[in-house]
Amino acid sequence: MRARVLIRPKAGILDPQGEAVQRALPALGFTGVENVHIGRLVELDVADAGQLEEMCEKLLANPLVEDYEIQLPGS
Amino acid sequence: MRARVLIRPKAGILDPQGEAVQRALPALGFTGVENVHIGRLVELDVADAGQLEEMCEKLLANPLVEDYEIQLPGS
Amino acid sequence: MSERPATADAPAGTEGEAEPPPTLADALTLGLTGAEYELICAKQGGPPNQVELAMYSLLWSEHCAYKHSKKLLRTLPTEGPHVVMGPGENAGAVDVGGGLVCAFKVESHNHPSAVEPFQGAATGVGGILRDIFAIGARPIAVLDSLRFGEPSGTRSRYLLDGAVAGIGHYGNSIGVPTVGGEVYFEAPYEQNCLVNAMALGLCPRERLVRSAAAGVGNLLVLFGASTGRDGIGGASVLASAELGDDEDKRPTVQVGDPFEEKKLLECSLELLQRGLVVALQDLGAAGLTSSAAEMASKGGVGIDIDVAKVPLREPDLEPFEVMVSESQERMLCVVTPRDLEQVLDLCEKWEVGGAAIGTVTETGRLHVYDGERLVGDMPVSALVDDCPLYDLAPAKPSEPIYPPPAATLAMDATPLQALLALLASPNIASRRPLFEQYDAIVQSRTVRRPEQADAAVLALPDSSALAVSIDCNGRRVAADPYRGTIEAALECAANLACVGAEPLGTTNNLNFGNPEKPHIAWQLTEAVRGLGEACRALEAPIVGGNVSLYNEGAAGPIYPTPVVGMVGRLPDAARAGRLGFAREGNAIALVGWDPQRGAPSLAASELAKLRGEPLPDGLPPFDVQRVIATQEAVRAAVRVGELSSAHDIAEGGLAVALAECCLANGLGARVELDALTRAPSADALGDDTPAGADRPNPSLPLPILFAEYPGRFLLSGPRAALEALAPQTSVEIVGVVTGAALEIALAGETLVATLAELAEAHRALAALFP
Amino acid sequence: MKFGVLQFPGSCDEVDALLAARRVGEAELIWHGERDLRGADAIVVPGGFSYGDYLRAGAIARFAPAMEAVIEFAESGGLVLGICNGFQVLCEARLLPGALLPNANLRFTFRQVELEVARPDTSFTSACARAAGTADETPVRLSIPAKHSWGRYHAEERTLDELEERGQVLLRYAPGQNFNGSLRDIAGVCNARGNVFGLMPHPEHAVDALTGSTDGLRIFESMRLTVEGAHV
Ligand SMILES: Nc1ncnc2c1ncn2[C@@H]1O[C@H](COP(=O)(O)OP(=O)(O)O)[C@@H](O)[C@H]1O
Ligand SMILES: [Mg+2]
Repeated sequence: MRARVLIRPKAGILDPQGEAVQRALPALGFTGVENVHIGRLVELDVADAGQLEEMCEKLLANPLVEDYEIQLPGS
Repeated sequence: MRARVLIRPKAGILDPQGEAVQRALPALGFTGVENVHIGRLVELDVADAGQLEEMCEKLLANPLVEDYEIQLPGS
Repeated sequence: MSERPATADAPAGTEGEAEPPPTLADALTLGLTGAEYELICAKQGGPPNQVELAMYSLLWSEHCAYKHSKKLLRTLPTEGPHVVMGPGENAGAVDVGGGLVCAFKVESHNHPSAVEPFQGAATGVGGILRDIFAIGARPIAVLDSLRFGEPSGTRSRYLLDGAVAGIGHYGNSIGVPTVGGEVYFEAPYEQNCLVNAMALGLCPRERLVRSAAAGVGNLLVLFGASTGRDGIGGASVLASAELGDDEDKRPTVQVGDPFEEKKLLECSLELLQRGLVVALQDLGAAGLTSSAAEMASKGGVGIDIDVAKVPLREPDLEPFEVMVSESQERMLCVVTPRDLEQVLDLCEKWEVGGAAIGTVTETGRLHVYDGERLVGDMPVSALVDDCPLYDLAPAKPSEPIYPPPAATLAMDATPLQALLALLASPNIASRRPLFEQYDAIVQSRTVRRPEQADAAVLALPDSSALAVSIDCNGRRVAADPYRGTIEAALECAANLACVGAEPLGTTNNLNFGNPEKPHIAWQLTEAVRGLGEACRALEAPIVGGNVSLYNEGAAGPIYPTPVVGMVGRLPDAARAGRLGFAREGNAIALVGWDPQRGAPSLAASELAKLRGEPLPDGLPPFDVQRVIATQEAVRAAVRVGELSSAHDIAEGGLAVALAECCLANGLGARVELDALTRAPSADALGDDTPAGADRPNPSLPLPILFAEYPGRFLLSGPRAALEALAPQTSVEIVGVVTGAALEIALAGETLVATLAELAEAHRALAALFP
Repeated sequence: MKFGVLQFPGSCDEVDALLAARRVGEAELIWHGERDLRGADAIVVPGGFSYGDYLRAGAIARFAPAMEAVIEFAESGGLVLGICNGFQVLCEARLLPGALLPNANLRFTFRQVELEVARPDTSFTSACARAAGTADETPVRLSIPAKHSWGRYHAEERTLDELEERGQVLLRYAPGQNFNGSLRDIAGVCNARGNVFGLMPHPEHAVDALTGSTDGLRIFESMRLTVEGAHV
């Protein structure tokens, strides 16, 4: 089953990448954009979706500084 | 409106990150995982969602090596 | 084992389910000429099939066959007492003493970088590093040579940013320091940026390995990354045609994986160290096709390859795609059947894929199988040696090729304004924002980092050191391809002299426009003539290099850019020279200034560029032997160890060199230059603004401050140590290291610039990397 | 005394660390796949790009078999030094508090930086102390190169307060030197017990006047003093 994990910087942690994108947009003519945040997207085929949570805790995300959200097909 | 952009390596393009993660998982006791790909997640508030496509082409993604998918609330 | 395959033998199209056979039209699309196609048919005894045509089209491309440059390259000096391996192998090598050789080479990745600068530059570094360890040397340093359009353009900034990040990404991650380089910004590179990378490696002399396949019955092992569709029809084809605006033709971008290459590097070196490989070859442009054909050709043998045995990243690659894929981080080696198991075990230890994909045969032919099916059959000699070489038809252009640069400095600017504008000019401003993105110190060998000295210095185990420099001022080559190229080589040697090193060998990358055009052919011919003469005079033979042609687009050709990389040696690493003034009260000497030379010329200088002056037709002549004698004197003085600093005078001339010496350690200087006007030809001194131009009459003779020509140095140290150079070269004590400003007195006026002002101007490039 | 220097696929500065350690004692490389630390008295987890730094710097390396041994070694009080990527690995392994995030300038940056020794009285910094009786009260400074793209030290405010209260911040970037955006200018921290230390700058690249400065040697020297003191 194809699973997707969205990993984002925890609220309150400086996200310089997001800020850089936000700063760059107006110069390219894009206005009204705010609150840009950049994270990681992990997509994978898993036999046992029950393992995903542990996978995130252990490897895919760093729970100290990142939140994660697991998306499964049909969820 | 809060929009989300999923950016992933284009099919056929080498994804060294995905490969490294895939190779690491079995040693941690996670089996049956395949086809791991790692991309980026961009989340942002936009006034005009019509601009997103162009934003992706111009700044958020590198269309030469990445595909992107725009997700809007309720879509 | 090899009956001729139906597809190759029979007239095109006779095999039932096969895809329609290629035609002359396909050959033309792939960049071959009609005559070349005819010749291929003759060599093959009939029209080539798809696999064969794909392979011929790559090996017979400009990039692989050097169709328009090979004859010229043969005129270069390639032999000398230090040369251990000359052109023809993956990299050249010179003896550096202590039983060690230094392997080095420069290579271009211009077109891939124009398409995708980050990956293009990254894979350029990956490629040149593989060339170094392909001959058995451990890579110890990288240098980069970059050219972009003016940084005021957003595209140029995007390319710069991406290329620098890509070079850093690859070099930093693989643990090879990037110790030096150069970057110029000029309008003619707007459409065709240049990304050249040079690498150096070290290895015990007896462990150098060649790429000639040998031993009939031996096995071909492909190891490293798996094979995907990367760069199919990539570098080779791309590099052989002008890059148009057609975005759809963009090939799949090759993505570099420095982590994979790090493992590949360690694996290759351990294979060699254990004596497990007969021959080794990297996969670069034209992938397996080029590597296998080159190995067979050099060994005078044949090779059978089974593409079905090649580990694939994607399942559905066709045989021809496997043969031409440019997937990165792969190597090919020849091993005896007895050693195969050990070789594959070692691959496993280093976590790199490895597979036996072929055998060495006595046939002299390259056979490509897809399992049982023979899908390609070609004589190795036809693939590698029989591509026609073309004579150039050089003709000096009657009209200027390049429009004058856009003026950014008024003709009536004061000397102080000119000095500050020059220091802030993208070609002169501090490169710190670039080189701070490179790890310059990993491997603990770096004795001189960027901006500490004119050349990078790398310690050797026996307390001596290597020095390396890369250089080419394309604008001066454009003004005079012959003298401009000599200047580039002399500039490298001058940089080496400033750290106390003498040249051992040279590498070069000839970046030019379309050689089929007579004026480009003329640039190329003149440049190679100059390069050969300079390297002969310097006794620094050419041990390798690369050629990148067709760098032109609708807006015209690039400036001719024969990038020269030079490696030298100094006996005592601890005495390596530094460029900056270091001690309050030291005397400052101008060395190598030639009072007999007549008026120094601003022609083709950076100041002339800022003032928007057209390129001159030719550079003033100079005496190469005199320049070399001065370099020898400087080198000897640096080696004695009494000097505080040595810096050669290059872009921006004397005043800019003085400012750079001051800025290095934040020490000012008081300088008096009237002695330079007392020369016999002093009356000829003056502004050489073209007649008719507005002549503003600056009170200080600008040429003395800002003219550029080879052979001058600024040294600082105890007065006696400086004067001791006098018998070998001209020495003019011009000032003293003191204070917190640069003061230059000349012709009754004094230019005063505080260090803060100078530093502010010099930081100009920082704005490009917010 | 003997240092063990871990080697991962993708380590880059392991040989530099080895050579630096050999200036004060014996040293040996330990392959990531091994569990045996070969009787080392102290462990160095070196810099580089273990596993290409893919995913997050240090995230994959922390699971290497050798790291399991290092975790046990640390728990039994052994000295562990993590440099740059090694610091990241130790944080990922939770041997050290906090995390390292991408530099605020979003670029790999190589720069000689000035550090202030906040605690010259620890197992890793004792050789940095001024000679006894010196009147100078200002922090001792070290000039050491830094080079990384993931060097921004981050921990929760509460954790940072605790670290400071307990004296676990051993090194800070001197004023104006903090290019990566580390919170509270933290360049190096140790664990509560004081036997595990991580820092972003590279002391192993400051051990020879020929290639720059020798200030980094004092970190290795401090570790030697600690180990040999313990052996006495
Ligand atoms: N400008 C040049 N001067 C001297 N030798 C050159 C030059 N250009 C190419 N060569 C030599 O020709 C050989 C083939 O070069 P190249 O195709 O770039 O090799 P590779 O595929 O190993 O990168 C090499 O030995 C190279 O050193
Ligand atoms: Mg090669």
